[in-house]
Amino acid sequence: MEKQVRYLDEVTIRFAGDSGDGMQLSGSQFSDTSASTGNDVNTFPDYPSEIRAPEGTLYGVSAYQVHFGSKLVKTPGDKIDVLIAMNAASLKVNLPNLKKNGIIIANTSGFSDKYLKLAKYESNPLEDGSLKDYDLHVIDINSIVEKELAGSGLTPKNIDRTKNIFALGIAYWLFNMPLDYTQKWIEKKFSKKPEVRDANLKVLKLGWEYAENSPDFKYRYRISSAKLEPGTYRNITGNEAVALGMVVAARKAKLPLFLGSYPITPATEILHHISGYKQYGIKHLQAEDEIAGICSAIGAAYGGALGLTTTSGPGLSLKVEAIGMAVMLELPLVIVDVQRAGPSTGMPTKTEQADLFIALFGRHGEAPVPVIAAITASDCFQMAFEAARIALKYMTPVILLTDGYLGQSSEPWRIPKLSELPDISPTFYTEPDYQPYKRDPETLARLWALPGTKGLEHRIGGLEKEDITGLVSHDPLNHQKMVELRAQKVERVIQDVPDVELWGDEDAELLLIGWGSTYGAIKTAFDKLRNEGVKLAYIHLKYLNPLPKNLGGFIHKFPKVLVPENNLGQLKFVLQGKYLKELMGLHKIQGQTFRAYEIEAKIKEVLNI
Amino acid sequence: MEKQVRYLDEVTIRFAGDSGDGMQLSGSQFSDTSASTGNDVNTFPDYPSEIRAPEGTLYGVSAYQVHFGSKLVKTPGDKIDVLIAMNAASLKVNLPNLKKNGIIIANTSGFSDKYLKLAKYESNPLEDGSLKDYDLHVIDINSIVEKELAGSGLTPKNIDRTKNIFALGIAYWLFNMPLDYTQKWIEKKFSKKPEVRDANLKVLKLGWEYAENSPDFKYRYRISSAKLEPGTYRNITGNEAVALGMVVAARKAKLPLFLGSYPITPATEILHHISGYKQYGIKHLQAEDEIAGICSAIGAAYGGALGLTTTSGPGLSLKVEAIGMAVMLELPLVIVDVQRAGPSTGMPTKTEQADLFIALFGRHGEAPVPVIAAITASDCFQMAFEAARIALKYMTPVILLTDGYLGQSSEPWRIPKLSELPDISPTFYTEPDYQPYKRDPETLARLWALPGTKGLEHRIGGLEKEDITGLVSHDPLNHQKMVELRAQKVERVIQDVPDVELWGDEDAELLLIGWGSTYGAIKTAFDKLRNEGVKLAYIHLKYLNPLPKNLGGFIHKFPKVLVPENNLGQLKFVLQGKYLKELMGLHKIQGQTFRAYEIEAKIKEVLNI
Amino acid sequence: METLIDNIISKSDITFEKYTPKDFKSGIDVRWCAGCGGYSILSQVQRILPELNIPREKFVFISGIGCSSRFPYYMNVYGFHSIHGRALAVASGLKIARPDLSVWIATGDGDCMSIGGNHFIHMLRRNLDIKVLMFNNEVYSLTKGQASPTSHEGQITKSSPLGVLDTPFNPAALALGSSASFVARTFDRDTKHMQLMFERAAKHRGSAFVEIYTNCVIYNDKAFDFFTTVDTRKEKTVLLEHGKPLIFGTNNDKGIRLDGFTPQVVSLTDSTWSVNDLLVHNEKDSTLAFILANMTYNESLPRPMGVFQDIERPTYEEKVEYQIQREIELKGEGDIEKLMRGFEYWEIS
Amino acid sequence: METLIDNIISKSDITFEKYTPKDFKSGIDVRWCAGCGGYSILSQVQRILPELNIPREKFVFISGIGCSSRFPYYMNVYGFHSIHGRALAVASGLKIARPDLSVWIATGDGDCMSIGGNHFIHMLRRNLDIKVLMFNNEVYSLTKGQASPTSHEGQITKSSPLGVLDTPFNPAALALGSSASFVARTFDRDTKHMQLMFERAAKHRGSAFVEIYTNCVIYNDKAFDFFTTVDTRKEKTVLLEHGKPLIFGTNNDKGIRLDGFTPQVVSLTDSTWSVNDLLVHNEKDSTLAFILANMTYNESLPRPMGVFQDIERPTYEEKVEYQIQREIELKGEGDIEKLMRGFEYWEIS
Ligand SMILES: Cc1ncc(C[n+]2csc(CCOP(=O)(O)OP(=O)(O)O)c2C)c(N)n1
Ligand SMILES: Cc1ncc(C[n+]2csc(CCOP(=O)(O)OP(=O)(O)O)c2C)c(N)n1
Ligand code: SF4
Ligand code: SF4
Ligand SMILES: [Mg+2]
Ligand SMILES: [Mg+2]
Repeated sequence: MEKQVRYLDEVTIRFAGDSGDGMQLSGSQFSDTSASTGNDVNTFPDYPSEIRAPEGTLYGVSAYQVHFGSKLVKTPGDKIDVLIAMNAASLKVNLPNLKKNGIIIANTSGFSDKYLKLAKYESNPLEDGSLKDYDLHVIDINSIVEKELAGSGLTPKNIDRTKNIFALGIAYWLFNMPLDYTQKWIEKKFSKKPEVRDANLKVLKLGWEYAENSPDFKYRYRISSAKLEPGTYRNITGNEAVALGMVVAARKAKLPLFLGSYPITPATEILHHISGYKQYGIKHLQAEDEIAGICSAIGAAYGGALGLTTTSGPGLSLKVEAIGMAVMLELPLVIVDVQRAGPSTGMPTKTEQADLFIALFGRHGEAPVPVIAAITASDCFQMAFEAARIALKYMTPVILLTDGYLGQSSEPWRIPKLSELPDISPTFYTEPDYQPYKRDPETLARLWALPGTKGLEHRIGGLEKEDITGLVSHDPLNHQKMVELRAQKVERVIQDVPDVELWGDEDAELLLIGWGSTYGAIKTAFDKLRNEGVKLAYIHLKYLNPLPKNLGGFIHKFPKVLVPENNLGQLKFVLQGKYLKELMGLHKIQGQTFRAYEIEAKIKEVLNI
Repeated sequence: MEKQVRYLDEVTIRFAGDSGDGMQLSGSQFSDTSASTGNDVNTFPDYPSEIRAPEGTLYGVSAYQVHFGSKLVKTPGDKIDVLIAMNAASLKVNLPNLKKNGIIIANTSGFSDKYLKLAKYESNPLEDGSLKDYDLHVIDINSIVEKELAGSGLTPKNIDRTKNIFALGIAYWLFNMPLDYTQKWIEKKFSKKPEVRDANLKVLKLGWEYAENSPDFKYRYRISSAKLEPGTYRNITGNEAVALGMVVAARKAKLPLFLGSYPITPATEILHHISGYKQYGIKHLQAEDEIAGICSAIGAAYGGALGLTTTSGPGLSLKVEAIGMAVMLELPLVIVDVQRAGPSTGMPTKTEQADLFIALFGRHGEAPVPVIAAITASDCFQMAFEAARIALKYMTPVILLTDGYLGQSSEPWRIPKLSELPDISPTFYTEPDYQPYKRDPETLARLWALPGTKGLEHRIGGLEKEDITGLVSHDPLNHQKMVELRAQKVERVIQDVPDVELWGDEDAELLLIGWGSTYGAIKTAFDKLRNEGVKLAYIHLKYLNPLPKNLGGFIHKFPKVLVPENNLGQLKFVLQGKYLKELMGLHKIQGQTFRAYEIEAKIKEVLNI
Repeated sequence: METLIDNIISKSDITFEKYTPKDFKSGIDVRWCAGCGGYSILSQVQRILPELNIPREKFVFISGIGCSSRFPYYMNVYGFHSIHGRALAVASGLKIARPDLSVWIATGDGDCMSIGGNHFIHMLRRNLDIKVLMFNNEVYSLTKGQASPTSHEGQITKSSPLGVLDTPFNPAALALGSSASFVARTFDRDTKHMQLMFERAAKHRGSAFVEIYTNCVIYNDKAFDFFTTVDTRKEKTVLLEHGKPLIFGTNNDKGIRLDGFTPQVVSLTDSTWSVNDLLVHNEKDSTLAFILANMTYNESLPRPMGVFQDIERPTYEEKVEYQIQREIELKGEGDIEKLMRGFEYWEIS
Repeated sequence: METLIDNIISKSDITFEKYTPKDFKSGIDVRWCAGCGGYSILSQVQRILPELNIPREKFVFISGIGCSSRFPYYMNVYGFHSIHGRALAVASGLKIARPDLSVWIATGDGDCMSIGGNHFIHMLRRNLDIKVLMFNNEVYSLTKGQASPTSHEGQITKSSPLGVLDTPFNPAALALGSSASFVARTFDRDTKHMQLMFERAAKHRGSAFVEIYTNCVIYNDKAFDFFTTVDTRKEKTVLLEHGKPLIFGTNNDKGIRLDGFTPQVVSLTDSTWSVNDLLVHNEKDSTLAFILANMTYNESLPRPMGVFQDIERPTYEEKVEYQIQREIELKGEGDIEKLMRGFEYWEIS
């Protein structure tokens, strides 16, 4: 049967089902395959905070969204083009976000009376005509795989578990994608369970063939490759990118890497990755709590390792005292905060940007530290590297802010060559005239000598230090001097902060300023409106302390400035305090990053268009 | 022998000696006596952070300064009129601050070769004429008391320990003060050691008589009573005032008081006081750490007690996570931070105001809390009471900032009658229609029901709450609503924030804005300059979040605004962020509060006079 | 010194209702995975509480963070889901302020002994009358499978893909080293034994620590099967019963004998040893409790289940009340206006 | 994977100098009170270190906050005066990163067991090769005299003006409950015994916990006089020596005998008991160590001094190194560029 091929620029597909339905797997396989065929891809997993929420319930729906295209895609997609719904609850939860005329692929056995009831449907939407505005494909996946795998030796439970692979096969067919990436993955993953491996390989193809042969599927879609910079690519999540960024930073610093960490959602994957890197000589301690996590990293840094501690909000709150100690000790340390929705335990699996205040101001006494933020999943690599570079160059703890969205979303990443990256190795002092608080005149970094160095025995600690000698001092003027020196040192980091780039129109009425993970949504809205002829200017910040030198000029240049943030206006307040101009805010605090259309709507409101 | 009497308005006397010399005792006795004769008094103890620093050393000097007068005195005094120097080191350290022609009373045995060497004197200043510009009285106190107490049964060590009482006797003579306050104190203190009691009583009189009979003392001084508001007075330190303020707040709230605390300088005295109040039914837990300190207070608050936790900077850093929990739980809680010089361990016995940022911004997520500050030792009583009142009325944790200077300085306090103070008792919900997150429409405080109330069993916790029901909710819009509600609730506290009073001249060029403990120095400088005809305006803040309604108007009204703080400009930054006007700062970070002359000098510089 | 809460604390109108387990169900959907050991623990707690003759409104369940710490949501009593590791600290303040309440903790091996370790050892030494139910699944479950302080050496978890390196805590030994007055152990599969342990804990006056081996079907499935299934249980566990010899085995044919301080398994059928040679359990003996606790990770010995130790010491909150009473007897009930006046005061008119 | 610190870690040019105690004095004025027990501890440490055949630059002393925690300033080695309670956490990271260093802790009863309690129990179970010298003066001194977790019930301090209510920790028992491999006790007055204990701790491979009863002349003076003065010592302490019976008394006329698990004092002169009946110390026996630790607050028994337990277990940092080596053997030394490429990558040109 001849199928018609349609060409598209970009598509958003969402795999949705029960927590146990393997949607995360289908989604990430689809995203990897799509990226490996040259699309730009942006993804986001979305799952309940319960480990296995009760089957079929509305709050137990787990989903994975993939946005891919031939142009650069910067968000996981606002609205869904294709929804794979493995059960009634997943349809109900996701339908409001499906585009009109969007494709639904529904698994009938997930729409039995039991599931309809759990999803609080009065009648079966697959049958009652309520989906007539969509391109609905109803498939009894369970029967198909059961029939195919009868006699395969698999338990019924294991057979049931292949449903997601079937759905994946259909999706590959729909978008004309090769199976081999997933085939390779199945072979590796189940190498020790040949019957499971074979069943999955079979079902994958079966899904593909089902679509190919079913008259119900009339169209196939083709998305041409995106114009990505030449290079070697892979898909990467923000959390893995942080892990790799630190590994590479340690290599380029010629230092061993040490991670001291305590598990916490959504930062734990960084620990997961790094704990597997023993082959690379990397050490870690899963500490008894966050305080021990950071203190052990400080101890390791004292010994000459690149010290790293990773956490999310509640853990950052616990590390506050030790960060202050690192400020006084002037030892290099990288603190990664994968922000989540707070306050307190809040919504642990949801994203937010509300830790900017604590990162900037959350220590007793005068204890400034450089704060930087990553803007996309792959940017997490660069910013982790950057955090390490600043920490080592200025002998200071550095806070890197990412968030639950960045940590878990993924996109293709051009893998840099090690040789492309700068040498960031520090100099250890070894001369006998060592003075622990003598400073490099340019960076104000203090001199660093390691235990084990003969003749340089010295003592440091959390009490105020005498200038140069580092002896304990309670001298009033010395204290003032040291407080100011520490502040100046952090201000000096400005030497390493690139000027911000202004995107868009110098003569626009409105300047947008974003920071961190909102980049995708703001940029998408910005590009769209400018394509439509709206004049706009846009700056996206990665350096939050110190702020870029040329930022103030831009803020004063534009009549209106809008600062969209996933918080109640923290950056806005800081910019006002510094640049003394009234700014506008857009504050979404819903555990989700912005949708591009939300930004667009606000811009239109502000500009009255 | 006839002595001449001179009349003075105010005097600053400083008792200085070794850590073991009992200077804190002499000073506080002198201050109590002086206050009880009707002077206004302001004092400050100043001692090394070592428990007993080595004898005779410069860093081992311990001192207690008393500023008293017939007018209101608001600081412990900029410059010293009378210096009691028990040894060479104490003379050396304090001489730079002695007024020209000031009185020195020096104990010769503290100027032996050994002590001179320890104090790094080349020659004996008592003999080499270098003190000719001062009114020097050299007394061999050791010989005198040894002679007098020979045969008293006291050990030589104990005899030596009466030196400070001898010096106190001289001081009483000098200022025409009665001995009976100290006599009573000695009798009580040493009631179980009659020989020590008698020796001290004897030596006290001996000092007095020595001065009376010595031709060396030609003048006596008389300071008339200050014009204090009628009432019952006592001397009080800021730390004791906080303790009493909380006891009284609990009484007026009709709640039991519970303190969960961990010792830390300079806040520990609050714990010391409260731990002795068992007779008043007050409970406390000296917890294993600061985290348990605050968590136990939250637990007690959950049970219906007035929960209190007290600490200083490093401890506040540790409490950050639990404060966020209290924000989410919306339980009343008072957190007292007696600020000290930071960052990290810093200078534990020295004062600073650099915890404003962490108090305002130091929690992950959006977790606003009301923040208030006391301005004098006795004001600590009122502000502790106020913290409790706000906490109970708005169901919120409240941070009260005092500092090492306020905590340890003392001044006369007009003791309020219990009946003068408002009833601040909360209402516990008991009706069966209880909903934990239903709110009072006026304050937005949630309804409070206590465990033990039949039929109102419910659950609260750190996860985001559903509006009204308090059930766990991950709903995006609910989260936004709750974040905003919590913020609005704290903003509503503005209903309870009195408008600031503008002191001075409406048409001044310069407005001074202070907060917390700098009141004494700023007010003294302000009064002095206005007396000299300089036009000035002045606002002193006690409410830091929310800020008083009418503050913005004043800030914009005056051409220049100067914000003196014992930090690098934290309040200044906050005011700029909120009121969008460039302010000037004066930043003293020396472990000491301002001297009035430092403020004066800065004002003159700003006004070019 | 009447306070607003006095009539809540000691109300005269308490009528001890006859409760059923259903009365202790909150009606909120239990959101644990199907097969989670938590369900069984929840049921047994709900079965035991009605028996305790305590008004329902006097119960408070406090927890930290973890799968196990969701427990309070499922109980129709006062519940407080605090932050990670701090349940015992919160509970300590509550119990001191409100000795009238029956305070229980639901916690996990990570919550209680990793981040919460300090509060754990300090509460035990203070002996506050608080019941600690520690769901030990030897893993961090809520965060999706990392090593916990009870994970065994070599255990593969997401945070130890190459195997755990730490020596695990022996929870009973740690509790004993912290001077705990009551230490017991049970497991999710044995409903009757759980009930017994919870009842014993409830009746003990003082801190009661109950370790419950709890299966996590997702991140550490079957970790305890080698001694908790119906098949393995008889051979691989031994029940501790006060005053009784330690006998175990499918046919009650084995026992534990002490060789010096070293427990050893002896056969009761080969006529070398008889029941009279066996170790007799004594809940009052701390040393014995420590020996039994140390059998824990010794694979050649059966795993002891039951009450290791149950001794009496005054509770902390009793001592607080006593100190207050003694002060009041000595000095009279405090007059706050006098306290405000302090050592010396004066009038200005 | 050469790093910049490799040649610092393992330098070939190490010449073991002959040190004297003076080489370990930093020259900074010691700022403890005259008569503080700290002085004697400091001297003994300075006496022992030269004997250990470790280059001076390899020593690191880490402390928290407290009078005791000022210790590192007085030592001419690498020193790190961290924050209150966190010395062991800092040390753990340092030791894992730098196993070549000899890492020592100076801490107090409050620093180590109150705020630092969690790090204490976790470091002991992990068995990092770190030496912990805990100055136990049963009070918080630096903050001017509050109760500590080793203060005894009823003790009057500034924060317990009416008497401490908490049951004190028994530090040795807590350490044993945390699976410590080396636990010892000594006191400030006995310089020789201190030296011996410090030497034993230094030579033990793994975590070594040494509790040192330390007099605080200001806030808890003479707290230990009842068993540490020359007059009381013989009657009121008993030395633990491996393989030797527990004999004590002015004339070595008393001993400790076990009645079941209960230690009792017996006279060796009234011919009921002889040396052969006495308990013989065995540092390898955890149960015995626990029994001896539990003699601590029993006033009818002498206070045991010496090594309670000294057993061998692999250290944590060794296991880390081993895991790295094993991985490298198995998979080859990691290629970072390969790691970056991950499971699947592709070229775009
Ligand atoms: C301060 C803080 N750190 C870390 C976390 C993340 N966290 C939540 S539960 C948990 C571990 C739970 O393990 P356990 O107590 O054994 O409970 P289980 O889920 O196994 O029942 C962790 C690390 C947190 N919520 N807060
Ligand atoms: C986070 C923090 N909490 C509290 C303190 C205050 N503090 C300093 S030392 C100390 C107790 C010291 O007791 P201990 O460890 O026994 O030492 P000692 O002075 O008795 O030798 C306390 C509570 C602090 N510095 N930091
Ligand atoms: S993940 Fe494990 S512990 Fe958590 S609910 Fe599921 S089975 Fe229970
Ligand atoms: S206060 Fe006590 S512990 Fe501190 S230095 Fe003085 S004697 Fe030593
Ligand atoms: Mg667990
Ligand atoms: Mg101590």
